[in-house]
Amino acid sequence: MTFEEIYTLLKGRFGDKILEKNDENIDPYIIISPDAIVQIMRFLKHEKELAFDFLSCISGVDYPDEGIIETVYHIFSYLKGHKLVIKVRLSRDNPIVDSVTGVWRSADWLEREVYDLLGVKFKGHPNLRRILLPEDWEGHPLRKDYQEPAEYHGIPNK
Amino acid sequence: MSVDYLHTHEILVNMGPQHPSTHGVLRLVVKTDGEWVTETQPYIGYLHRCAEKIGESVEYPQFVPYTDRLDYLGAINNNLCYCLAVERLAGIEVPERATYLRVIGAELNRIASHLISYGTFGMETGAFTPFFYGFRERETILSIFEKWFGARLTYHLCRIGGVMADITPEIAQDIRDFIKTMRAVWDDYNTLLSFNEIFVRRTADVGVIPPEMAIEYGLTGPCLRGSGVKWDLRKNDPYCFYDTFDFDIPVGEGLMGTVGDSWDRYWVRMREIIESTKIIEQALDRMPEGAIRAKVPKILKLPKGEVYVRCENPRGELGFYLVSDGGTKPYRLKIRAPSFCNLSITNAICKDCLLADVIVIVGSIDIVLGEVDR
Amino acid sequence: MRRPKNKVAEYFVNIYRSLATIAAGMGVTIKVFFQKPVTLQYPDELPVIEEAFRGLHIYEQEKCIACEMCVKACPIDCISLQYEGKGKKARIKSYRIDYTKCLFCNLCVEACPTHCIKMGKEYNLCSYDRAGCVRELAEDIYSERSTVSE
Amino acid sequence: MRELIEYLLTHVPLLTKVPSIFVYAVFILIGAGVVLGYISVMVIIWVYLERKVAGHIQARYGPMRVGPHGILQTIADAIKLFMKEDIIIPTSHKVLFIIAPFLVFFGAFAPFVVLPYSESLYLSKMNVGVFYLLALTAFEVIGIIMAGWGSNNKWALYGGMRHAAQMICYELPMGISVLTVVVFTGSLTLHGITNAQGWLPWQWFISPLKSPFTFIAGFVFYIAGLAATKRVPFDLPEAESELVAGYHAEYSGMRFAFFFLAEYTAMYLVCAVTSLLFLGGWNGPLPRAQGWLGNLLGLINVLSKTYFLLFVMLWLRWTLPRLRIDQLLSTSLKYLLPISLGALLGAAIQSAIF
Repeated sequence: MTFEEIYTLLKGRFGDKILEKNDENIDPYIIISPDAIVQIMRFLKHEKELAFDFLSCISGVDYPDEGIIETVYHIFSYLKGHKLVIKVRLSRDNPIVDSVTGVWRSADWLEREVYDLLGVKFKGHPNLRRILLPEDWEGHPLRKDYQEPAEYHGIPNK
Repeated sequence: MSVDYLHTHEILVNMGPQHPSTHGVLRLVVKTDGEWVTETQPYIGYLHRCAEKIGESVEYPQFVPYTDRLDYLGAINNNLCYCLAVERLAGIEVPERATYLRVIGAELNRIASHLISYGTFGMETGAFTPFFYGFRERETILSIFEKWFGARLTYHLCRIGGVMADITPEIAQDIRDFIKTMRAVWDDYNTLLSFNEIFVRRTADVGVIPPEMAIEYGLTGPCLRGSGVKWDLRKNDPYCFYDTFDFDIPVGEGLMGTVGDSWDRYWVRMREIIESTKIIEQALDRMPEGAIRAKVPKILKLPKGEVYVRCENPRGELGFYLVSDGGTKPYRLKIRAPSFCNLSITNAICKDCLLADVIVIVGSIDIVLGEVDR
Repeated sequence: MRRPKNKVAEYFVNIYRSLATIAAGMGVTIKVFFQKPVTLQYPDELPVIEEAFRGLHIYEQEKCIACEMCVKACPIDCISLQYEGKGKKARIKSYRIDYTKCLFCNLCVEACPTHCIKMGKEYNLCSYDRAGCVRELAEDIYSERSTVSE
Repeated sequence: MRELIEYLLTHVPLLTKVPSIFVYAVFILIGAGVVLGYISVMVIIWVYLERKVAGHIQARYGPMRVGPHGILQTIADAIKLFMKEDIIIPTSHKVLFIIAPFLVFFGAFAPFVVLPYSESLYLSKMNVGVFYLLALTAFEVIGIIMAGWGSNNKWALYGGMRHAAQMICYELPMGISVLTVVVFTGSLTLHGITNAQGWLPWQWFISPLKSPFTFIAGFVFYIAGLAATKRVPFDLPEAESELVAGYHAEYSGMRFAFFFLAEYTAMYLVCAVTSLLFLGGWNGPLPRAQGWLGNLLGLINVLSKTYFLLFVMLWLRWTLPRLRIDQLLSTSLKYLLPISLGALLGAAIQSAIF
């Protein structure tokens, strides 16, 4: 299915939960409302015509000027061979979004990574701990305003 | 007779970060009941350098050498994927010869990477000699690389808009000779390890990943194909003229046990070596004359936008998600590392097996910690 | 390679297969045993370094115009250049490369408009401390010390 | 040895004046010293050979630095090991930790008493020679369990327990395959068994012409011997890729050297015993002679066979992967044990009929 068809299908099904689309970008994307994410993702995965069975990547992007953090889901379908980019916009001060680990198991580590590096909290994640950084690390390095700590357990940073 | 009064304790064993067969600094906390493993929990991050943050602070061409350091065994594939992402966003047209050179480099590098995987997997099952045989052939590849563009591990072959150096007829001949020896030696490899009864017993039916589970956990590359899913980005989402080459996609068939066991994953890698040699031969034959680098401005500014490009790395699907704000540096660079996603399956399959199986399973997933931790 | 269904047959097939595959494997190893080893006896036999090799840098001071292109191109800021003046008349005071950082990526070479820096064949990069890895490539021919020695 | 001492006691006038017990004690010590020296030299050669064979099998040279073609490498390594600091980790069980290497070495060293090198070159002609030999090789396992437990290290504990399981399993086929030979010879002395074999290869017990059952038993004995000496494919107790170094993970310096020495001594023992029991010992196609020349030829025969078996051991080691613990046990209990029992039965029938 083309992007336009997928968008119409989603718009027809979820209505105002689908906030925006951008098809000028090289990879066109759809922005959805964070509160319906699990519903929409489940629909995307289980609907026969869509069959997005492969969650490739979850990325977080920090936009401090607009005060938002975007969580970007790149999903693909092995059966149909099509792809889709879903975005969720969260407030920067308190980014909370529902976890999609119930939909794709591969979301487990990917969400942990986003939590670790950007501080997005995934509600309903079974094991939301830091994954790449040590447990007692402070701050989330991929935020644009992150300041490197001067030292970590007595190890100087310079 | 009841044996309720016999109490046994589960032992919690720290396998790694320093352990001979965890491929670097992976730490597995293994809960065992005697030899039986009841739970395995991987802990990663010992090699974390925050490559994504580095990506935000250097210019587009300057990040290419950093991609070498992700999956250091398949560095050209990483270069290639990043360059494709930048070129796609910038709309740069790569000369045809450069694309063929990239393919040759990437496929040679894939062979080198699979040779290491062959050697280390042999080592994990206790056979030392395959390791040296694998390195012997890899050394030839490295010599070719050294002759071609001068580096042996961190290649930095692909530049934005092309490749660093052209091959001479002499190097092309070297590559052809290597392919010939590789095919001959490949049979020896299999006699020595692949079909050895002990090796088959150690790996067949161990760490079985059914295809549904493999897809669910987002496995890619040989791990996915080992489970019998015929999916290779080189054919299914082609880049660099891969769709015009004639090669097979090996998938796990359960030749020795169940579909998706460790032996199948291993065997997919071994067969990919042969498929890669086919691609290289065709690329050498079809390569046109011409420029090897497109005209790229010295200070490269990318238009505002974002792109997600994925390539078939030796370990699976490598993805670069590039967000540009119109400047000379990436606004955000996310790396989707195949080893990272493949490793996430360990605590699902490394349980109710023997201690020795944990090592075989982790070995059959074939991770590179440089990429897992980034 | 299917396993036989019959348990008794399987037993003997297992024995046969073990012995046969072990013998075949031993055939491979003994073949290599009588071949010439492929390794080099390193300090006695040196490897052949190809022309394209990207080793330690070679810097030709006379060509350098102190344009700082290499410094800008370096992804890790390992080049530090001190000079007075500009262009052909530039007086290079020091051209320092920090090899604890250098990626050997060749970007500085490609950036150089006058081809004054290139990657050489030298690969030995050992020193007794970190400071030894910072190599000074330029010779400050105008400094007082050198005038005195002349 | 005993004959030599008795001869000296009666013929050398000086010795007749001292109590004979002292003479015995002195000669036993001399004998032990000779064996120890012999073992040390052998182990040094063997370690060198192992590294050379491994090197060439793996398309490299092996040690090349110390001495021409690296022949002094093992000596340098031995000196290094003995010069190293003796580390006894504080959390270990001190007593077990300290005595374990010596026990292991004892188990490998004591059987040398009964090993003959030719018709008249031996230390003791014990009438239960083979039995004594099997009993003492099993002694090693106690030391290894002590090392595994005493190290207070989980990997070491795994190694120790694995070795215990392995030893128990492989003692059985080993003993039974020895019995297969004993059925034919009717003697438990190594002399008796060796002399029951002729001078030519088809008169040895390994030859299917002599008896197909001892032919099978020979292989079973050798495979079980591989397991008893912890060689690939049965090197589970030290399994480098799994248990880091297994039971000797915490040992260093001299104590580690003792484990090392014991391992190679045990290898020698297995090869030598196999050559005596199945390959005709000092009998060989070399011309026969009496006196010291006979002894020399016998020694050459025994050593050449032992070295051949050793080479096969090394060759196997650098070819094969390692078994898993359950496969190790089933190899012994499901394959070797029934096969060796069948061979014993067949041998009994054969010796009763013919």
